[in-house]
Amino acid sequence: MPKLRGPDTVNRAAVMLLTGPLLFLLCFFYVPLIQTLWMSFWIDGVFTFSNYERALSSALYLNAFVWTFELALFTTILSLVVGYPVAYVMATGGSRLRLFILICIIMPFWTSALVRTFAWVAILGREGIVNSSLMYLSIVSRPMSLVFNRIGVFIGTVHVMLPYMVLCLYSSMHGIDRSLVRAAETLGAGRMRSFFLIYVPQTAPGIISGSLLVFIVSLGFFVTPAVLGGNQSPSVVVLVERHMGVMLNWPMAATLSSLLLAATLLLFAVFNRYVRAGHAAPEGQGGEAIRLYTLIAKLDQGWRPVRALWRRFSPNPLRRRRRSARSQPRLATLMAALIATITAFPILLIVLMAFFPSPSSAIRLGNFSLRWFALYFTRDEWISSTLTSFQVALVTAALASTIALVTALGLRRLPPAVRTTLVSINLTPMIVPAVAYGVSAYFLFAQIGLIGTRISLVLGHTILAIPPTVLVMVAAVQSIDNRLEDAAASLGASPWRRLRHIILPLLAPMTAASALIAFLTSFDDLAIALFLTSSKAKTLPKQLYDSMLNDSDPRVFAASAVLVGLTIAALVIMHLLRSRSMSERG
Amino acid sequence: MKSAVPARQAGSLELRSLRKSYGGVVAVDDVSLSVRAGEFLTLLGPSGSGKSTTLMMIAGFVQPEAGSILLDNTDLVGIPTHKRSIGVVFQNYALFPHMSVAQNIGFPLRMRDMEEADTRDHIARATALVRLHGLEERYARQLSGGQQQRVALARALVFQPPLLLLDEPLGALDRMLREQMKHELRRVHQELGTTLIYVTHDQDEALVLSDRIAIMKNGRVEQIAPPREIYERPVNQFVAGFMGESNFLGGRVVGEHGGTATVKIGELLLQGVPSSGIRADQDVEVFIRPEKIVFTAPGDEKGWAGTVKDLIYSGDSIRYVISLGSAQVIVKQTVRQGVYLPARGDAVSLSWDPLDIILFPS
Amino acid sequence: MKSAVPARQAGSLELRSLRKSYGGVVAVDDVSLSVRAGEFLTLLGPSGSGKSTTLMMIAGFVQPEAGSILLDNTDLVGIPTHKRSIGVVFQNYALFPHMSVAQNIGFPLRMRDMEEADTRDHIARATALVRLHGLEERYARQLSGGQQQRVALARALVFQPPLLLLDEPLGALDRMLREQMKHELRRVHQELGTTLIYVTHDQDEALVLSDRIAIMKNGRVEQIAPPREIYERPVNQFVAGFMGESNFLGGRVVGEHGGTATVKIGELLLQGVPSSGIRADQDVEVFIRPEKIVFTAPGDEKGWAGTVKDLIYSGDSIRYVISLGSAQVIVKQTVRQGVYLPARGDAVSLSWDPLDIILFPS
Amino acid sequence: QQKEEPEILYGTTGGIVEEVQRKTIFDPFTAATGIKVVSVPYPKLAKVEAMVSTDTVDLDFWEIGATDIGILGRRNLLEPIDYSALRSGLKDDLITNGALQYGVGTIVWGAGIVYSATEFKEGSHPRSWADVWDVSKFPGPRALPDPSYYVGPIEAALVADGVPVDKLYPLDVDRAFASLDKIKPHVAKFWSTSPEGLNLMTSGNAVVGMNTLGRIIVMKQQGQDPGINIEFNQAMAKISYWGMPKKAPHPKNFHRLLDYYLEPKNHAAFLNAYPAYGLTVKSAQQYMDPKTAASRINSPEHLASLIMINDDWWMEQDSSGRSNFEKVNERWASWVSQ
Ligand SMILES: Nc1ncnc2c1ncn2[C@@H]1O[C@H](COP(=O)(O)OP(=O)(O)OP(=O)(O)O)[C@@H](O)[C@H]1O
Ligand SMILES: Nc1ncnc2c1ncn2[C@@H]1O[C@H](COP(=O)(O)OP(=O)(O)OP(=O)(O)O)[C@@H](O)[C@H]1O
Ligand SMILES: NCCCCNCCCN
Ligand SMILES: [Mg+2]
Ligand SMILES: [Mg+2]
Repeated sequence: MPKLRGPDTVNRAAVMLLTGPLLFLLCFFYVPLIQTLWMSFWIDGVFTFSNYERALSSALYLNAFVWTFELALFTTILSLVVGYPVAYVMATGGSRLRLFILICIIMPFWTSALVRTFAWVAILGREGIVNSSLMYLSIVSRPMSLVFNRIGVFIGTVHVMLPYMVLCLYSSMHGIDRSLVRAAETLGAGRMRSFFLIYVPQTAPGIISGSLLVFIVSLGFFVTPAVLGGNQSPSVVVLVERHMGVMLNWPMAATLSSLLLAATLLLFAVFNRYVRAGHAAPEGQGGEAIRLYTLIAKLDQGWRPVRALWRRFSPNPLRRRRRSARSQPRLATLMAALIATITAFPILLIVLMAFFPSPSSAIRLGNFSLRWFALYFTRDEWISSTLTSFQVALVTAALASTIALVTALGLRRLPPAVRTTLVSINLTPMIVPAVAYGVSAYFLFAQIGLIGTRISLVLGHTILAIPPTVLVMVAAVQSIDNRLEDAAASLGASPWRRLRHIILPLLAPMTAASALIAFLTSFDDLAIALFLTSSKAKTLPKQLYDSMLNDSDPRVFAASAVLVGLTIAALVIMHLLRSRSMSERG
Repeated sequence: MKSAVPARQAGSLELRSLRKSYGGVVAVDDVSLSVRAGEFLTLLGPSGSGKSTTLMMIAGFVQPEAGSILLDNTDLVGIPTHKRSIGVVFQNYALFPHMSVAQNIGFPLRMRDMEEADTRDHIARATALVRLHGLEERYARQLSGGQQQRVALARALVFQPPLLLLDEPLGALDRMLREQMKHELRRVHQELGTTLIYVTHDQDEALVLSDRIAIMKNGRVEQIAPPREIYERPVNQFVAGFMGESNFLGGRVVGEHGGTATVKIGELLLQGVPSSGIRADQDVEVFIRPEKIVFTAPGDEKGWAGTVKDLIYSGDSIRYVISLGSAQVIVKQTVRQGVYLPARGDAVSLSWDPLDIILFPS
Repeated sequence: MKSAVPARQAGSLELRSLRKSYGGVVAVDDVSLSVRAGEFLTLLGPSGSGKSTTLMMIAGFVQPEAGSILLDNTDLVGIPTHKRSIGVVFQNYALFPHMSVAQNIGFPLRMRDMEEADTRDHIARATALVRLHGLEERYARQLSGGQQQRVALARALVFQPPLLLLDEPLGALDRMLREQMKHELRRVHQELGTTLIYVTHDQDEALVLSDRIAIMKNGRVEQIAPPREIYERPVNQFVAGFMGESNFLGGRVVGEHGGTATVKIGELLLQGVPSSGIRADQDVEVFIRPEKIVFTAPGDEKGWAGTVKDLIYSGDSIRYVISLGSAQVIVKQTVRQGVYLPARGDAVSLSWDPLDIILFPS
Repeated sequence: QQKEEPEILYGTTGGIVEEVQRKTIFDPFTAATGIKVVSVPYPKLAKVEAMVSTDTVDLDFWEIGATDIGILGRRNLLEPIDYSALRSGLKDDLITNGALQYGVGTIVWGAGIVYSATEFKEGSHPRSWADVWDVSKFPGPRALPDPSYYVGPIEAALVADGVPVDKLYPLDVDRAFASLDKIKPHVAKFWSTSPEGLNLMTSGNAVVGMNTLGRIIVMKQQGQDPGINIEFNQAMAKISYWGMPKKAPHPKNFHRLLDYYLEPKNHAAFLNAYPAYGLTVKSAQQYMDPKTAASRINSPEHLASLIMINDDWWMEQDSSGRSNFEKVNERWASWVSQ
C-alpha cells in the first residue's frame, strides 16, 4: 500500500538524515573542487574563456571526449551482459558458489592496474595462452588480434568493472519473489521467456544503478585502455593527468575536468527523463521495471515468427526428450563459474609468477622460490604500506557505507525528481577525474593541517567511495517492502527502532556489499594517493605503482599473492563462521 | 494474560467525514462512524469498497485527504503510527522475514522493553493461543499460509493494544481453527475490553462476533447496526442482498392499509405484508430469505405451487431452486431424518409467513 | 470463450505415493489419489496439512521426494512446469508487479503467441468474467486484496488449461462475488471439461462445488469421497469433526443387535442407533450434528430435558448451547416466523432421530 | 637561520636503485654526519606545486629530468642550487648540462635498441635505428615509446631516416613523422611506460624496439635472463638531476649530501654498484670499475655514437606559450589514431 505521509514529517526526516552526508560532500568535495575548477577561467591572472574555446575547437580534445564516452558506454554494456548471469547465480545459487564467485571477481583489485594489464597482454598476446591453445588445436592458423585493439581494451575494463556491476545487480536480485517466475511458468512461459519477461524487469533498479556506476567509474579509466588498447587517442583523464602532472597546465586540466563533469551530468539528465517518462506507474515507484518490461516485451514480440516455426516442428511437449528439471539453471551456473574463473585467471597467473621468479613470462618448475616473498616481508616500506592501505580501506569502508546508508534512507521517501537530483550530486565525485580531485583535496587538507595524515587519505577515499556505495544502497533501500515498516510502527516501534530492528537487518547484506565496494575503491586508489601519501602514510597501490614503473620490482607479484591469499582466507573464514552460527540457530 | 503496557487509552474511536482517493478513484468517501470503547465493529462490503483503506487511515499508514480520526477524543492526524498504540493484522500478514516466529511475536514486547522473562512468558502464551507450539524457531517462508496468518494474529494480540484493527485475520484458516480463533478474539475482546475493528468476508463471522456491523459500498457506509438488525431489517436493497442469502421478486403493491400491504407477483397475490412506508400502486422488490420458505405437503391449497429445478447440497442443508411460474426462488431446507426433501423435477408447494417479507421500492 | 490452444490433454491426474518433507517436517506423506478428467476435486484439511505442498508438486515447483505424478498417464517428473499446461492460482496471487491488470491476464496468451485481436478479446472477456472492467490499466499494488485475487483467477482461466490448480482462489472475496465466481468456476468446469483441483477453507464451497473431496491431515489423505458421503458418512472421528459442525458425546454401547445399538450417555439412554460394526461394552463417541437436533414442546416426555446456556445468532439460524446434565450439545435452529426460539436460561426439551447418529470407537 | 633537524627528505620510488644508494651513499653519509636520509613518496609535479603554494613542503630533493626542472623552475617552484656551498670547481667537473641553476646532474641514463634474444642471434641483430626500421631484414613486431615518455621515438625516427647524430637538433618534426609513417604498421604498440615496453618484449608481442637500458643491464648483472639483449650503438642518453623544491625544510643538509655524493670517489662507489648509469662527475672516471665499462651508457667506448637528448629544444616555447613537447604530443595524438 503506497503511502503519503504528511509532507512535513517526510521532509523533516529526510533533512535530518541528508544534512550530514551533504555537508560532508560539500566540505570535502565541492568546496575544494570548485576552487580547482575555477582555475579553468584564469590564464596568468586574467579571466578568460579561451581554455574552453581551445578545448572545444581542438580535434585532439574532442576525440578524447568521444573515445572516453564510447569506452564508458561499451564497457557498461559489456559489463552488464557479462555480469548479469554472474549476479543471477550469486543471488539464486548456494552460499559456497556465491563465495567462490565473490572471491574471483574481486581478485583484480589485489594487484596494481599495471601488473594486471601486463598479465592480460601476456595472456591475449601473439604468443599468449589463448592464441597458442587455439593454434595448437588448429582452430586458427595465425594468432588472432585479441589485444592492442578494442577487444583487449574491453576485456581489461570489464575485468575490473565486474564487481561493481555484479554487486549492484545482486542488490536488486536478492529480494525478488521467486514465486513470480513460477507463476509465469504455469502460464506457459519457458525458462528463457519467464526469465526475460518476469525476472529481468524486476531487476531494473539494479541494472540502472549498476550501469550508472560502471559508466562513471569507466570515465576515469587510466592505465587499462592505454596498455591494452591499440594506437588511439588518449582519454580525457589521461589528458587531464598529462596537463596536471607533466605540463603543470592547471587551467587546461581544470577546463577538461569541468567539461567532462558537465557532459556527464547532461547525459544523466537526458537518460533520467527518458527512463521516467511515459509510464503509468503510481508515484514513480517501479517505473523502471515497467519501462524495461515494455522494451523487452517488444523484442519478445519480434520473435513470434521464429517461435511459430519452432512450434510447428517440435514434437508433442510431453513426449519430448526428457530434460531434468534442473538442467537449465546449471547452464547459468556454468556460465557464471566460467566468467568468474576467467576473471581470476590473470591474477592467479601473477600469483604464480611470485613463486616462479623469472623475468620472462615463462614459468619453469625448476624456478620455484620464495625469494620474492622474503623480499616483501623483510622490507618495511612494503609491509607498512600494506598495513596503511588496509587501515585506510577499512575505515573508509565503515565511513562510506555509513554515509551511503544514511543518504539512501534519507532519499527513500522523497519525490523521484528530488531524489534523482540528489543522487546526481552524490555521483559527481567519480565523474571528476580523480587527479583533479586529488589536487583539490591536497589544498584543502593543507589548509586544515591534515596533510600527510591517514585521516586525509580516509577522507579523500570516502569521497571517492560515496558514489558507488550510494548507488548500491539506494537500490537496496528501494527493494524493502514498506508494509513491513508499517507493521513495525503499528507494533510500537519508533522510527529509530524501526530502523534498527527492521530496516537495518533487512539491509545488512547490501550494507556489507557496499562496504566491500568502498573497501575496494579505497584499496585500489592511486590517483588520490599520488597527492595525499606521505612518508608516514604511503598506500600499497602507490608503492606498487612506484616500484612497477621504475624498477619492475618483482615484489609486486609477491604483494599480490599475499593479498589474494589473505582475501581468500578472510572470506572463507567469514563464510565458515556464518554457516556455523546459522546451523547453531537451527 | 497480563497487560503488557498499562492501557492509557480506553479505545473509543470516531471517524469524521474521512475521505481518501487514489488519482481519480475515490476509495473512501465521507465515512463517519463512532465506535464505543470495547466495541466489536465489523466492516463488511464488496471487494474494493474501501475497507482496507479505512483501516490504513486509522492505523496512520495512509494520510486522509479530509476528515479526522479521534481516538478517545484526541485527533490522531499528525500522530505517528507507533505512538497510536493500535494493533494491526494485515491482509497480507507483513511478517518480518528476518525474524523467527518467536521474534516476530515478541517484537511489540521488545519495543516496550518488557523484561526478558515476561517476554518469554507472553510469547509462549500467544504462541499457544494461536496453536503454533513447536514452530517458534521457523522463519516466515517455512510456514504454510494459515500458519503465517496465525503469527500475524499473535503478534498483534500479544501487546494487548486498546484498539485492534484486523483485516481478514482468519481468511486463510480452516473452519475448526477459525472457530477457535474467533473464540479467542471474543475472549480478548471481552476480558480486556479491547476495541476491535474487523474486516471480514465471512458473514457468519461478522454476525457471530460483532456488536455492530457497518456495511460499506463504494467507499461509503450504507448501514451500521447490530447484526440482527442488519440481517433482519436491512435499510435498502443493497444491504439486504449483500448480507445473507436472498430472494428478490419483482412485484407491485395493489393495496395498502394500516402498515400492511397486498402485493401482486405475477399471478400470485401476497397478503399481510408489512408495508414499511410503501404505498399502493408502487412497484416493489419483494425480499424473502431462502430459509424462511418451507415446503408444505404437495397439493396444499394455501401453498404456492412450484417445481424443483435444481438442488445444491451443502451438508447441513440443501438449497432448492424452485420455479414459480415466471419467477424463481431459492429455498433452503435443513437436512434431517424425517424432513421432506423433494428431488429434481418434483412438484412442490411452498409457504412462508408474510411477516418474513420486506418490501423495497424498485 | 474459445479455447486459446487446442487442448491436447484430457486432464486426468494420478498421484502415486507422493512424499515431500522439509528438513525434519513431513509436509506430504504417501499421498495417492486419482482424479478423472473433468473432475472437480477439493482438498480440505487443517492449516499445515500439506495441501499447498501437494499442489506445488503437481505444478512442478517442488520436487517430490518419492512417488510419481501422472497426467493422462504420462509421468510429469522431469517435465518443466511451462510444458505441463497446468493453470495455477496461487494462495498469495503472485501477480506480476511490473505489468498492468490487462498485461497480467494477457500473459499466458502472449506466451502462446495468440493474435493481437484475439488476445484483446480474451482479455476483455476474462476481465468481465471477474468483474474488473475499468481496472485494466492499474498495477497490482493499486488494487484491493479481492481485486488482486480476481486478476490471479482471470489469468489462470484465460488460457483454459486442461488442469487447473486453485489454492484458496476465493479467500479474499465477499460472499456475493464468491457466489458469482463459484458459478463461473462451475461453468468453466462443466463447459470445458477442465479438471479442477481446489484448495479451500470454506466448507460450503467444497460441498457445493466438488465432485469429490479429499480430507487431509498431517500430509495424509484421511478420506476421499463425494461431498454427501463425507458429510454423512465420515470414516473417522477426525473427518466427522473437521467437516461441518458436530457434537461428540462420550458414551458406552450397552447393547447391540442386528446393526442397532443401545448407547448410554451419562444417565441418558439412546436406542436404535446404527451400530456400524461397534459391539456391546465398547466406549464410543456419539456423533450428532447440531442441525439434526430439534426442540420439542417443553416438558415433552420423549424429549431430553436441558437448559439453554448460551445462544449464538448467525442470521439464518441460531446455535443454542444446551446443557444436558453433565453433557453439552449445540443445537442449530433455523430462524423463521412461527419457529420456537427459546431464550437463555429456558428449560428445553430436545429430540433427534437415532438414524442421524454415528458411533465412533473412543 | 635556525639549525636544521639532522635529516633529509628524499622523494623516492624505492626499489633497487634506492637500496644501492643507501648502501653506497646515504649510509656512509649518515655515519659521517649524523644526518639521516628519510624516504618520502616520489611526488608528481602538481603535488610539488601544491606543497610549495600551501607551504607544506614535505620533501628536500628528488630525482628529476631537465624538462621538469624547466617547468618547475620557470614557475619559481625550485630552490636554486647554491654552488658556493659545494666543493669549488665542481661546476667544471660536471659533464655538459650537468650543472643547472635548479638541479645538479647526478646520473646519466639511457634508452636504446632492445631485441629479443631468441629471435635474433647476437651479431646478426639490429644495430642501428635504420635496422630497426628495416622490417624485411629484421622481421617482427616493434615496440616503440610514445613521445610523452622521457625519451621519444622522434629522434630515433630521424636517425633511422639518415639524419646524422650530431645534426639532430633542432628536430625536423615533419621529417620525423614521415619516417614514423613507414614503421607504424609494424609497431605492435607505442608504449608509454618503460615496464609496459619491456612486457611487450617478454610476452612475445614485439621482437625489437626501444627501451631504457638500465633495468635489463641490472637484471643481467644479477644473473637473471630477461631474454632481451641491448645494443649501445645510437643509444640515447639523458641526464637525471637532483632538485630541491622551494621552501624545502632542510636545504643545508641537502647541500651537504650533494657535496658528499659528488665527491668523485663516492660518485664512483655508487655507479660501480649500479653499473647501468653513467657518471656526471668527470673526475670520477679514474675510480670506475673497468669491468662495468661495457654496460655503462656514457663510458668512453660508447660516447662516439651516443645521442644526447637536448631537453632545451623540447622545452622551447613558441609565441603562444606552447612548448615543442606539447606540440609534438598533440600532433602525435591525431597521427597515431589515423
Ligand atoms: N519451506 C519450508 N520449510 C519448512 N517447512 C515447510 C516449508 N514449506 C512448508 N512447510 C511446512 O509443511 C507443512 C505443509 O505446508 P503446506 O503449505 O502444504 O500446508 P497447507 O495445507 O497449504 O496449509 P494452509 O492451509 O495453512 O495454507 C506445514 O507444516 C509447513 O509449516
Ligand atoms: N494505491 C492505489 N492506487 C489506486 N487505487 C487504489 C490504491 N489502493 C487501493 N485502491 C483502490 O481503492 C479502492 C478501495 O480499496 P481497498 O483496498 O480499501 O478495498 P477493500 O474494501 O479492502 O477491498 P478487498 O475486500 O478486495 O480487500 C479499490 O477500488 C482499489 O482498487
Ligand atoms: N623517476 C624518474 C624517472 C626517471 C627515469 N629513470 C629511468 C631509469 C632507467 N633505469
Ligand atoms: Mg482489503
Ligand atoms: Mg496453503
